Amino acid sequence: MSHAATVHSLWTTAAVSPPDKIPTPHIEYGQLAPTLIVLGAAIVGVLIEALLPRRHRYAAQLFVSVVALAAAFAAVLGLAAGDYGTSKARIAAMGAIAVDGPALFLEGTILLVALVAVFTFAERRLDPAAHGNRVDSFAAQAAAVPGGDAEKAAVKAGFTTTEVFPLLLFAVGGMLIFPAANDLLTLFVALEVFSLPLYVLCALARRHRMLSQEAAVKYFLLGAFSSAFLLFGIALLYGYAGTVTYGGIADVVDGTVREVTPALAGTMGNDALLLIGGAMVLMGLLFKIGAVPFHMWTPDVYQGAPTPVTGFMAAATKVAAFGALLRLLYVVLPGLRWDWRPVMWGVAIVTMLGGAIVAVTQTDVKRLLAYSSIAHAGFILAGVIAMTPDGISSVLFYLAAYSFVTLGAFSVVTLVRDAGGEATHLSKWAGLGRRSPLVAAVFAIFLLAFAGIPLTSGFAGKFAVFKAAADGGAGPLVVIGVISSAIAAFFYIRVIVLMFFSEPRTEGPSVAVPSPLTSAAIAIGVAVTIVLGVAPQYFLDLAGQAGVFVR
Amino acid sequence: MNPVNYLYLAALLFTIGAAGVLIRRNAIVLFMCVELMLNACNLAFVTFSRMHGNLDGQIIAFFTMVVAAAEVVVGLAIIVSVFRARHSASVDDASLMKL
Amino acid sequence: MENLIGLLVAAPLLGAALLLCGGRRLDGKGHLLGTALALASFVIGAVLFADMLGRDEHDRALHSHLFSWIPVGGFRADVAFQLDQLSMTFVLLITGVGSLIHIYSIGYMEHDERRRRFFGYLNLFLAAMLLLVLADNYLLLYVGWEGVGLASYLLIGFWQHKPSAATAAKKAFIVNRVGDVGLSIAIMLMFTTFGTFAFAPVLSNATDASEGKLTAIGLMLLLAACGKSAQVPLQSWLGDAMEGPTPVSALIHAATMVTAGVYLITRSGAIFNNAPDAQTAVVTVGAVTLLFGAIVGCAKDDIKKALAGSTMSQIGYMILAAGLGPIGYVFAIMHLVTHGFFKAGLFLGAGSVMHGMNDEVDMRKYGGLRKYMPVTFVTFGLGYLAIIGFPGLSGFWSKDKIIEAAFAKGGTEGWILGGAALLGAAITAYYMTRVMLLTFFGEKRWVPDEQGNEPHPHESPKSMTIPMIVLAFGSVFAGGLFSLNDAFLKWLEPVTSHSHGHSPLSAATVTAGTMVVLLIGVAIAWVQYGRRPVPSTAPRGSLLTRAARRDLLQDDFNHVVLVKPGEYLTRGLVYVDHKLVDGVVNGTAASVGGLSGRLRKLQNGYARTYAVSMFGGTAVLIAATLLMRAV
Amino acid sequence: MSFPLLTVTAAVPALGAVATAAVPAAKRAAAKWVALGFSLATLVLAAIVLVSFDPDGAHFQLTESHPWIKDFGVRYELGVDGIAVALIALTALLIPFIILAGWHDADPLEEASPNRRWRPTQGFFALILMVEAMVVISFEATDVFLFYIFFEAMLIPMYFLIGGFGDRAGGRSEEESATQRSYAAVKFLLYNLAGGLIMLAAVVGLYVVTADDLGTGTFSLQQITDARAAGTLDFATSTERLLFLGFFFAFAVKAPLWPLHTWLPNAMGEATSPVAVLITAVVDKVGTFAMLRFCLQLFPEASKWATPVIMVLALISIIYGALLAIGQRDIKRLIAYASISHFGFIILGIFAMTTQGQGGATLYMVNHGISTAALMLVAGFLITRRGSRLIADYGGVQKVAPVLAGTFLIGGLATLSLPGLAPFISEFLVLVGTFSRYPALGIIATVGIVLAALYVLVLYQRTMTGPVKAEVRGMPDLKVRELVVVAPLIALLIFLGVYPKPLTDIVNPAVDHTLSVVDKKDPKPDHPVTDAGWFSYSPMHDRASGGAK
Repeated sequence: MSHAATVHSLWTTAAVSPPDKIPTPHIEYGQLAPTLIVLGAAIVGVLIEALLPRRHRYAAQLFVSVVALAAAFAAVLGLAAGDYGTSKARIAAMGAIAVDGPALFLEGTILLVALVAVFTFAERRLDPAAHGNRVDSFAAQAAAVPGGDAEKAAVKAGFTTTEVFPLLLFAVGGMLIFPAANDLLTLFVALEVFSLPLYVLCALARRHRMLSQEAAVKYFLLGAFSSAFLLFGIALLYGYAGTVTYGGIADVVDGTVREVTPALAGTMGNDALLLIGGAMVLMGLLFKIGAVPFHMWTPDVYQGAPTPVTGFMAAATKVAAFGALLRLLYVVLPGLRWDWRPVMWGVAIVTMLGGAIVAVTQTDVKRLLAYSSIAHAGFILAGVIAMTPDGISSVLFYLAAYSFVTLGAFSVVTLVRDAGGEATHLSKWAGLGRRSPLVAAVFAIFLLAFAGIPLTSGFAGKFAVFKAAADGGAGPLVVIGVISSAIAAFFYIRVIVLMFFSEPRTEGPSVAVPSPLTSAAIAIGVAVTIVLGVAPQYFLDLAGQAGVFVR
Repeated sequence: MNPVNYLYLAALLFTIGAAGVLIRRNAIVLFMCVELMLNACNLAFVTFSRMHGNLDGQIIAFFTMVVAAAEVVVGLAIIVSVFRARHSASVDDASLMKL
Repeated sequence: MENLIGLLVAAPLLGAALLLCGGRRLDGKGHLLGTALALASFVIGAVLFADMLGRDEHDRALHSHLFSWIPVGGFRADVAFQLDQLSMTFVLLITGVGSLIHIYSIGYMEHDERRRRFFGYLNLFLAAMLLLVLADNYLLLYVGWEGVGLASYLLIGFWQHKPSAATAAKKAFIVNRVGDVGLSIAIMLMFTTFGTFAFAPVLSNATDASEGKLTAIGLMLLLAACGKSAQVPLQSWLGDAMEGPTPVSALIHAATMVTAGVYLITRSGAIFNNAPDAQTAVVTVGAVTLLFGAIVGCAKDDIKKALAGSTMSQIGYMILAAGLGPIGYVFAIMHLVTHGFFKAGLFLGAGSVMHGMNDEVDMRKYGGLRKYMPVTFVTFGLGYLAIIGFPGLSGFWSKDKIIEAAFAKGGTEGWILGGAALLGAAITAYYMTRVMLLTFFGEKRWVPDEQGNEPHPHESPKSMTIPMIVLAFGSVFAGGLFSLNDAFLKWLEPVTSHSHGHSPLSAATVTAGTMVVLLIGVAIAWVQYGRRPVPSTAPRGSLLTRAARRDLLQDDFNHVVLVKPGEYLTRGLVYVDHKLVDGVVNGTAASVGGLSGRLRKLQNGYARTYAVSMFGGTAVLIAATLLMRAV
Repeated sequence: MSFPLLTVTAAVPALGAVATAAVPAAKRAAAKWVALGFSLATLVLAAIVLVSFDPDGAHFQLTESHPWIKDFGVRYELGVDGIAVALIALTALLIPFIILAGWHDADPLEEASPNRRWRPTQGFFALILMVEAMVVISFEATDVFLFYIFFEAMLIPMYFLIGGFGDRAGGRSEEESATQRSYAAVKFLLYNLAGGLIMLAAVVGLYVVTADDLGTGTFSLQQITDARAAGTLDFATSTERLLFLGFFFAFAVKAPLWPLHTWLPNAMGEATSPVAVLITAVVDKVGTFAMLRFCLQLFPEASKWATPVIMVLALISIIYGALLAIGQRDIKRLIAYASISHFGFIILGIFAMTTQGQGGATLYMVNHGISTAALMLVAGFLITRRGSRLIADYGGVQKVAPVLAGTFLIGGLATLSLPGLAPFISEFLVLVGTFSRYPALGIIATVGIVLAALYVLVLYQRTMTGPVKAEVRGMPDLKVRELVVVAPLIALLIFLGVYPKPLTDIVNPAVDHTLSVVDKKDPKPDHPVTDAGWFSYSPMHDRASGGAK
C-alpha cells in the first residue's frame, strides 16, 4: 500500500544519507546584507544593554541603530544600483528570500521610515525632566507596576528603557524579511520576528501605562490569534502543494509542476485545501494591514501604544505587510485570480467605507489617525487588486508616500502636550493654530495629504492607485474610493477647523519645543510630502522599475 | 491508518482552540487556546509531511515550536505585567479603550 | 449735417455727466449749465430741422453711423442714428418742451438743496429720450427706452426721503420693466425672423415674414408700449408717478416719455399694417385706456392725479389712432405734439398753483384762485380749452381727426371705436371743467398746512410763468398751424404713409357730434361744481366714484393677483431652500455621522469581540472564496 | 524657447503670497503694500498677455509645454484662447481692488495679539494672492490634469479666507459668528471637494480611455480634441456621458448651479465682502469657464446629450435665485442669490450652443465679475460702517452718504443689467442666443429681467431711501480709498456697456472654435434680409397698399 511505501522510502532516505551528505546551505551574504546588518546591530544592541553602564547606553544605542539603519539603507541602494532589483533579481538563501525590485524598494522604504522613527524614539526634550534626568516616551521600568513604588524608584534613579532600540531593530529586521520572504515558512517566521518586538514596544509607554499595557495585551492576543490562522493556512497550502516555496506552490496551482508524485496528485485535486489555505494566509496578512473586518485592534493599539511606536508601527508594518500581500497574490496565487479578486473587492470596499465612516465621529487624534489608516489600507487594496505591473508600482509609491505622512503626523502628535502628557483629545487641539501656527500648519499639511488634496503626496499616490485600479478594470472601486475619500475629507477638515477657526482654550495644551531629532523627523515628513506631491515622476519611475517580482 | 484522520483531528483541535479564544475571559487561558491552535497546525504539518513524503512539514513543525516558545515568553511577560497592575487576568477588564 | 445728430444727444449727456459727477462745486451754477445744454440741443435740432425742410420730402432722412456696437456672429448691433421727419418731430418736441421745463425748474426748484442733481437727471432724461427717437435700430432704441425709464425712476423718487416717492419710483420702474420684457422679446423675434433688428431692413422686409410672426412681434411691441405709455393693463404706475416734482410730471409723464409707446407703434407701422390682429389689440387697448383714464380723472381730487388720469386717456387716443394703421398714424403723432404743449402747460400751471399754495394738491382746498394768480389762470385756462377740444385750439384739430379716423375704420369696429372716442371726449370735457372750476372759481376753501401757516397764493416768478405762456401759445395755435392745408400730414406722410379711410359719417357730422358731447360734459360739470358750493372734504360718492378714486381698483387687483402670491412664493421658496435643498445636504452629512456613531459602538473594547469579528471575517472570506469557485 | 509669459503671470502672485506671508508680525501695514504691489505687477503682466494675444491667431497662444508626470500622462501645458485671456484680465484687474477694499478687514481686533507669530493680516493678503495665482493658472492650463490640480488646490486658501476672516458685522457674539463662519467654510470646502472628487474619478476614467485608444494616456486638451477629430480616439457613448457628468458635476457645484448652490449664500454671507467678491467674481468663474473649455470640447456629444436637462436647471437657477434674492433679509445673502441667478444665465448661454449664447456667456462672466464686485464692495463699505448685514437696520443712507448711495445704485443697476451698462449686453446676448434655438426657454428667462429689477430696487429702497434711521445718522460718506476702489469699476462698467467691441473681438474667435468642436451651427433666421434691401426703406412696402412681395 502506497503509504507504507512512502514511509519506507522516507526511512531509507534517512538511513542511507549520512549527515555529511547534506549540502551546506549557500547564502548570498551580499544580497542579504541589509537584513543581516540590521539584525546584527540588534544583537549588538542587546549586548550593549548587557555590558554598558546605564548612562552610556542611550548614546551607544542611538549611535548603533542610526549607523546600522543608514548602512543597511546604503546596502539597499548598492544592490539597487547593481541592478539586483531588475536584471539581476534572483532568489537567495536557498530559495528562502527573494531579492528583486519590490523587495528592495520596500526594504529601502522601511529602512528610511525606521531611521526617522529612531529619531522620534530618541526624543528626550518633550517631557519635563524628572529628577534632573531627561526622559523619553518610554517607561522608566516596564516591569514595575504603574504608579507603584518600584516605578517611582526607577524614575528617581533616572532609568530609561533603552531596550527599545534593539527591539526596534529586531522588528525592522523582521519587516525587511517579510516582503522578501519567498516561502511560507520564512513568511511566518518573519511575521513573528517583527510582531513580537512590537507587542513589547506597545507596552512601554511612560504615560498612561494602563492603556499602554492594555494595547499590548490586545495586540498580542489578537496577533497570536491571527498568526495561528496564518499558520494553519500555511499548513493547508503545504498540504495542497507538498511544498512551501512560492514558486513551487505557484507551479502546482498553475499545473506546470514537473514531476507529480501520487500523493501530490491526490492533494492537487483537492482545491478546498488550496482555497481555504489561501484564504487563511490572506487573513493573516489582512490583519497586519488592518483591513476590515480584521481591523479592530488598530484603533486601540494605536491609541495605547507610545506615540513614536504608533508612528513606526503605522508606517512600517503597513509597508511590510502590503509587500508580503503583493508577493503572495502576484507570485503564489495569480492562478487563483478569479477566486480571490472578488473577495478582495469586498474587503477593499468595506475597508475604505468602514474606515472613513467610523472615523467621522472620533474624538481622539490617535484613534482618528488609526481609522484614517484603515481607510487608506482600503485605497491601497484597490491598487493591489489591479493585478497589473502598474498596480504594483502604484502600491509601492503609495506606501512610500503614505508612510512618511503618517510618521510625520504622529510626530506632531507627540508635540502637543499638557500636564498628563500628550493631549490627544481633539477638544484640546482647539485653537492650536492661534497658539502655534507653525505646528498647526504642518499638521494641516499632513491632514491635507491624507485627504488627498493636489500638490501633496497623498494626491499623487491616490491618483496612481485609482488609475491602476481603473486600468485593471476596477472602475467601481474607484468610484467608491472617491466617495469614501469625500467622507474622509470631512473629518480631516474637522481637525483643521478645530485648530484654526475655534477659539483657543485657556487651559489648552502647550506645544513642546522638540529637540532637533523630532524636528528632523517632522521636517523630513513635510519635505517628502511636498516633493512627492509636486514632482513625483522620479519616484514613480523608481517604483515602476521595481514593479516586477522574481519567481 | 489513513493519515487524513489526523487532519480531521488537527482541524478539530484548531477549532476548539479558536472557540476557546472567542469564549474564555482569562488571558492565560486565551493564550493557551492560541497555543493549542498552533499545535493543531503542527499536527497538520506533520501529517501532510507524511502524506507527501518530504521532510519540510516536520522541519516547519520545529520552527513553529520555537516561535511558539518565543510567543510564550513575550506573551506571558505582557500578561503578567498587566496582571500585576490590575490584579486580574481577565481580558474584559482591559477595555479602557473603546469606541 | 449727419454729425450734428450725434451732438444732439451728446449735449444733454455731457450736462448729465458734469452735473452728476461734478460734485458740490457745481451747486451754484449747475442749473444754468443744464438749461444751457438743453437749449443747445434744441438749437441743434432747429438747425437740422431747417436743413431738413430744405431737402426734397422723399430723401429727408439723415443717417449717421457712429460705431459698431455689439458684433457677435450674425448679431450686428450698431450705434447709429436715423433722423427722419418722425424723429425730427419728436426731437423738436423733446428739446423744445424740455428746454422750457428746464427754465421753469430754475424757479420751481430754487429752494431745493439738491437742485444740481435734479438738473443732472433732467439732462440725462433728455439724452435718453433723444437716443430713443434717433436710434436706427430697435436695440439702441431699447437703450433709450430703459434710459428714460431710469431717468423717470430717479426723478419720481427725487424726494427720496418721502417713502411714498421712493415706492412710486420703484413701482414705475418695475412696471416698465414688464413692458421692456415685451420689447426685448420683440427684438429677439425680429432677430430670429430677419437676422437683424435695424429699422430699415426689418420694416422694408416685414412683408416677407409670416403674419403669425408679425402678430407676435406686434403684440410684444404693444406690451412695451403699454408699459411706457401707461396703457391698460400696465397703467398703474402713472398715478403714483405724480409723487415726483411737478416739472417732471409735465415733461416726462405728460409731454414726452409716456408718448414713447405711440412713437414705437408708429415707427413699427410696417409690422402692424401686416398684422391685423395686433392692430385690433392696439385699438382695443387704446379705447379701453382712454375711457379708463378719463373716468379716473373725474374722481380725483388731487389736481396732479386728475391731470395724470387725463394724460392716460389722451395717450389712449393716440394709441387708438396708431392702432388704426395708415389712417391714424399722422393724427396720433399730431395729437401727441399738441398734447405735449397743452398738457405740459396744464401741469406747469398746476405746479404754479401748488407753488402758491404751500404744495397743497387737493383741489377741494383751492378755489377762487383766478384773482390771485392771473397768468397761471389764463395759461391754464387756454390749456383747458385746448384739451377739451374747443374749436380752433390745438386739441380740437388733433382730437377731432382721431375721432373721424376711428369712425373711418369702418364696420361695427369703427362704430364702437368712434363711440368710445366720442364718449371719451365728453368725459374729458367734464373732468377738465371740474378741475378748472374747483381750482380757479368758486369761493376760497384754503386751509393751513401742517405747520399751520396760512397759504398766501401769489403769482409765480418769471422763470416759471414765461414757459407757461410759451406753452399756452403752443396749445392755442399749434393745431391750427399743423392743419393749415394738412401741413403736418404732408410732413409725416413719407415716413408713416397715410390713407384716407372711408368714414360712414362726414367730417362735419363728426365735428358737430363732438361739439355736442363736449357741451354736455361741460354742462354737467358746471351743474355739479359751478353752481353749488363744493364741500372741502370729498363726499362718499357712488360706487363708481369710489372705485375711480382708487384708480378703478387697479392696485388692489395687482396686489391680490401678483404681489401677495409673489410674497408667499418667495417666502415659501426661502423655506424650501433652507429646509429642503439645504436639508438634503445636511441630512446626508448627519446620516453619515449617525451611521458612524452606530458603527463605532461595535468597537466595545473587548478583545474577544475583536477576535469574533476576525473569526467571522475569516469564515466569510473562506466561504466567499469557495463560493466563487462553486459559481 | 520663448519667454514663459503665462507661467510668470501665474508665478508673480504666488511669489507675492510668499513675500507677504514673510513680512514680520509687527510690519502689518507693509504686508498690505507688498500684496498690493504684487497684485498690480500681475495686472501689468495680464495686460501684456492681453496685448500680445492675437485674436486672429492660433486658437491657443503663448503656449508652453513641458513634460511633468510621465506616468500619469500629465504635461505642464499652458495656453490661452480669447476666453481665457478675458478672464485672466478680469482676475488680475479685480484682485488689486479686492485687496484695497479689504485693507482693514484683517487688522487684529486688539493690537496686543496673544501670540507674536499669529499674523492674520499677512495671512489674509497672502491667501488672496495665492488664490489669484491658482485661478490664473487654471485659466491657462490646457492640460486637464494640471487644471484639475489647481481647481482643487484653490479650495484650501479659499477655505481659510472664508473661515478665518469674517466681517465684524452682524449683531452677533464673536463666538457665534465664528461658528457660523466655520460652518460656511466647511460647507464650501466639502461641497467643492465632493464635486472635485467625483471629477477625479472622471479624470482617472479619461486617462484610462485615452490610454486604451492612444496607447499612452494623455490629458492634453489639444491632443485629445485632435485625436477625436482624426478619429483615432473615440469614446463609447456611455463612457463619454459618464465622464461628462463627472466633470460637469464639479463645475456645476463651483458655478454654482441649482440645486448645488446652497454653499454660496453661506460662504458669501459669512466672508468679508472682498472675499465674497473673490468667491463669486473670480473663483466661481473657473467653473463656468471649465464648462466651456473642458465639458464642451472634451465631450461634445455628451454635452449635446445633456443640454436639455442643463438648460432647464439653468432656467430654474435664474428664476429661483432671483426669487430667493427677493426673499432675503441679509444684504450679502441677497447679492449671493442674485449671483446664483446670474450664473444661471451664464450656463444657459453656454449650453444654448450659439455664438450669441456663448459669446454672451463669456462677456457675462467678465461683466458679472465687475458689476458684482462694484455692488458687493460698496455693500461691504456700508456694512462696516453700520456693523450690520440686515437690510432692516438701514434706511435713508442716501441722505447722509449720497456718494455711497449713488455708487451702490449704479452697482445695482448694473446687476439688473440696465442698458448702457456692460451686463446688459451680455445678458441680452445670452437671451438672444437662447431664444434663437429654444424660444420658449428664452422667453421664460426674460422673467429674470423683471425679478432682477425687483430685488435690486427693493434693496435700494429699503436701505438708501426713506427717512434717515437714527443709527445711520452721521454715517461718513465714501473715503478716498473706497472711491479709488469703486470709481474705476463703475467707469469700466460704463465703457464696456458702450463699447464692448474690444472684448467681443477677442472672444468671438474662441467661441467659434468651441462651437466648431461641438459641431453646432447658429440657427438661420427664417427670412434673412439680403443686404440689397438694407437701406432702401420706404413705408409703402406692405400688404395693405400692395407693397413689394
